[in-house]
Amino acid sequence: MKTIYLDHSATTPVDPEVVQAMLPFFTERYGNASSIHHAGRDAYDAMGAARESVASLIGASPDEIYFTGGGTESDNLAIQGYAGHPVNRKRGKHIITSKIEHHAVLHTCQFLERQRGHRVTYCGVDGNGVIDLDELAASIADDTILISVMLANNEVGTIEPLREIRRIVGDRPIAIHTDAVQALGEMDIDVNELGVDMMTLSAHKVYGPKGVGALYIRRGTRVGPIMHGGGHERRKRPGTENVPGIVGFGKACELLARDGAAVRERVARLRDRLVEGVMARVDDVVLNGHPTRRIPRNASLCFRGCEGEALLLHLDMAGICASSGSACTSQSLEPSHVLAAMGVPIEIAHGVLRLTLGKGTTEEEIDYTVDTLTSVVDKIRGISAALGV
Amino acid sequence: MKTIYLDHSATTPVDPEVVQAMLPFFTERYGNASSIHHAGRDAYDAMGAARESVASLIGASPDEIYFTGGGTESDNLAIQGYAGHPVNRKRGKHIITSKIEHHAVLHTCQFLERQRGHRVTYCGVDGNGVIDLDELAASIADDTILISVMLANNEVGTIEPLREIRRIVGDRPIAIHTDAVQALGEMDIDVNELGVDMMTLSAHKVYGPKGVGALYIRRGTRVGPIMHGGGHERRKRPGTENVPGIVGFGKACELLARDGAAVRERVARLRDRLVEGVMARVDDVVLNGHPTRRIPRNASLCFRGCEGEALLLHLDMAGICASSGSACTSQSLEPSHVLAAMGVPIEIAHGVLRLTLGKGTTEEEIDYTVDTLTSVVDKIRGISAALGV
Amino acid sequence: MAIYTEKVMEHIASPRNVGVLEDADGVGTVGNPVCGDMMKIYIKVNGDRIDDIRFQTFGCGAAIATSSILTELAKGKSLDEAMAITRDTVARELGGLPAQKMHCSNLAADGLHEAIRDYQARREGQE
Amino acid sequence: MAIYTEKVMEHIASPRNVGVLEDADGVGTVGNPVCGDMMKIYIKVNGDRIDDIRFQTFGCGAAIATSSILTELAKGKSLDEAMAITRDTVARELGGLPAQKMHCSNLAADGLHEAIRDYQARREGQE
Ligand SMILES: Cc1ncc(COP(=O)(O)O)c(C=O)c1O
Ligand SMILES: Cc1ncc(COP(=O)(O)O)c(C=O)c1O
Repeated sequence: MKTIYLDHSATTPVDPEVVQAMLPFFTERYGNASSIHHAGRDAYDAMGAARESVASLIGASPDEIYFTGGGTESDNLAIQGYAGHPVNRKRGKHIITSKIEHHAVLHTCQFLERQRGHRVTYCGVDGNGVIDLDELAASIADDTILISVMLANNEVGTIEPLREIRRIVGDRPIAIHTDAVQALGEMDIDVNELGVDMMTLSAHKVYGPKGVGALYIRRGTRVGPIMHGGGHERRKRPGTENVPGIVGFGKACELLARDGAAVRERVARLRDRLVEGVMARVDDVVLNGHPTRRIPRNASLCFRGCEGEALLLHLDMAGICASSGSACTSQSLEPSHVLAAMGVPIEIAHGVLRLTLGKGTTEEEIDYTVDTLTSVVDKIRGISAALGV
Repeated sequence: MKTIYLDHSATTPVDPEVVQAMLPFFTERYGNASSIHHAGRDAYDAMGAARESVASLIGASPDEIYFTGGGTESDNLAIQGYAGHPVNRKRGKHIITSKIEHHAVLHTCQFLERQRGHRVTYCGVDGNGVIDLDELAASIADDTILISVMLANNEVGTIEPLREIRRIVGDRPIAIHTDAVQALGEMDIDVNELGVDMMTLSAHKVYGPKGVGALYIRRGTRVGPIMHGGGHERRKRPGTENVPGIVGFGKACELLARDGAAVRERVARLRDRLVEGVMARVDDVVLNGHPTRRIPRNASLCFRGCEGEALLLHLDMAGICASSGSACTSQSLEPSHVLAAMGVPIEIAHGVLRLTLGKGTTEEEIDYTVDTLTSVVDKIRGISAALGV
Repeated sequence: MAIYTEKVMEHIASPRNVGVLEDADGVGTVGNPVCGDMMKIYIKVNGDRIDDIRFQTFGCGAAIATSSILTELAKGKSLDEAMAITRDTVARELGGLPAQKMHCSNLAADGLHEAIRDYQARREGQE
Repeated sequence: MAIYTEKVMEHIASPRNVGVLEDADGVGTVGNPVCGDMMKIYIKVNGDRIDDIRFQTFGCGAAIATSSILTELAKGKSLDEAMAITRDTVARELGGLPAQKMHCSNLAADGLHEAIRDYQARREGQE
């Protein structure tokens, strides 16, 4: 059976151009970027070029880009590394975030609360998943040192008002971190326009390789390492650099700069076709997240009377890869913390299906998906019919 | 100019068979291993197979293998994760290690001393780089919770007596961690025979990809995560798994199981030819590390009257990649902490050159290297001649 | 990730005995929609035997598969034999279930026991 | 890693004016072997000019390259001009040096100044 991959927010196929860019660094240009000899210098230079292409995509300068092992590590480095820096610890122990962050942010904040004596405010969101700016403004205290709010949500796709957060913070000495893992490639991003001090990126969500990420750290922002070892990445992230991965991330960013806008437009059109198709043919469906301020690839839908996992297993049997919530919570049974924060009733939240499109998605795939989904929902509702949910 | 790569302890070329094994996971089998659909299950299964081949190489069971972003992260996870676990913190705050550990271990221990209230004993070594077991035994205290001693040293190649450390510890509730990054592939390793509770591995030192490592954690050993996020790697290491990298690491271990012993024998013979060749033609050279209990690939030599970096730059001009000390300290000017601990006089220690062979090394390369080194040492000694060092 | 056995997937794809028995002798309802798993088991009893059985389930794959296989296991059994079917029996028949599903979604045996108790209560009411 | 400019590498490969001036008018010795960088500068002075210059260096690439280029810079210069050559001059001439080498291995200008002072001291001794 042909695979129809509609789970691009979980991960993306690596672009063949990216693979081509990476390949020489496995077997020919394999030097350790810390080595002084020509093989090492070659690796170091390739990494520098990648750093430039990542930086230029988000309006940063290359020396503000720190490569890591992925989005999760970048979130941890930003939050643990900033809050744990001796100078910042002395300045204060209050952190503000939102209730709909990725677990990499939420669990890191909870860890700081439990084991490092920090105080964390988790701001609520409205029914569209947009952070409550009044609550955020009101929660700023004298000892607030850090605000971490994601740029786009991974489950419902809502884009958060980072620029307004910067306006609220003004020039208080509070760092703003944003997890832009789901936003990269889905919107134009400029760290200066957004006014953020740190930004988390991950390669595998933008047709780059898994296991590579970056943290943008604005010059002058005090962030200590969370791991210790060699002096790599200007003493912020030790360990032999994943040169092929970093080169691949650089290439992926180059492709986004080249093709990103066109892809976005196409994907948004297909996403709208999908949502409208489903809405037209299936009753009792709602679209989660903001109706317009959302990333192009995301369609998050709740089907009353269906359970999300059952939906996605049936879609899977028809070759369609989808998700209910985020991949990393698929092992848990809790319904989505994001939908809960948005006020979606829990019995509705159980029926969530996330379809996330990509640059390879076709109109035929979308039409097939609408057809399949229509009959799958019918079938599942048939099994649960008389339960009246 | 042809490259003669004699820096395999810094990193290795990825084996073409490993690249072949990885390739499908970039563009075709690209699922997120946490996804429930078939693409996710496929990735998950591939990761499981890799986990088995890593485990079986060191006599562990697959559920004791935790994949990480590299050797440095594994060292941090072992030491921070064990010492920081609430139960272990309550049990004690004393850690024993050696003076010749990799910076990933040393700097992590120093961090725990500085910021987490731990007490660390750094045991000395003898002139061959072998840890002082009497000092280690004498330093065990009531609140000792962890001993971390590397299996093979990255600079001088000496193999450490882990089995004896286990004997000394007996059944006291002290965990033993060993950094086996340089030992893997260079000797037979069995976690049960060695009696260790944690073991650090890194793929890129054994013809696998950069940016992938593993930590063996014996069942029942209390290790908490050092990063927070999703429930990946049985809640010890969050973040979307680097599936191609992990598959590559698995393949690399498979190749070691198949060819390792034969490669070792060949490499040891070539290494001996190199050392004997240099000794026969150059005066005032010493071999650092244990004369026999050393990993096959390592030749660490001190040339009186030469400075290591000058040596390696001249070798580099002749196409030969070597190192002075370890790659990750090449940015620092401190002479090697390893040679210092071994009692090598500092002015001699400045003249260290590390040549580490690999499975692609040929006899011709060795002979060319001996010739080149002979004339390079002559030239450099010519520049410094009258200084009497 | 690794999740369900082939047997489970097969039951999810083609669940047996889905639906309502209009003239059921006993009905068991377990779970609640807030937990995401809800199940209704209908039985028709003839003498001491379960002659027919149907289920309706709102829930994840495990909830559907356990319901489906339970109906297969229970059909034709005596009430005592049916009462001896446990969650473990169901999980074993399916070739195992993921740990996190064992306790939350594996409700079918409870539903059957409820249905049998309902049948017995109705009979006692008649006596 | 990125380390040396091409100019630096070129001087490491072919250092100029290596060796001893047996009849030197001034000799400057700086650094010490424990630091890993040690340097000796020999000058021959004619009138007010540095007529000839040689160096010996034990040290890393930067130490060798800075010594070598310094001898090029100083040759033919008046003593005053030579005294005006600083570590920065040397680093600039080489197209820059890595930060960690600026302070430790960039000793050549110091060595030259020492040699000039030695020459001046000897002359004063003669007067
Ligand atoms: C919003 C967000 N943040 C962080 C992450 C974690 O990134 P990674 O999988 O690279 O660790 C993800 C995806 O998993 C995400 O969607
Ligand atoms: C002994 C030892 N431990 C740890 C490491 C760190 O491993 P990685 O480079 O994979 O972070 C290395 C190599 O750099 C090493 O030689």
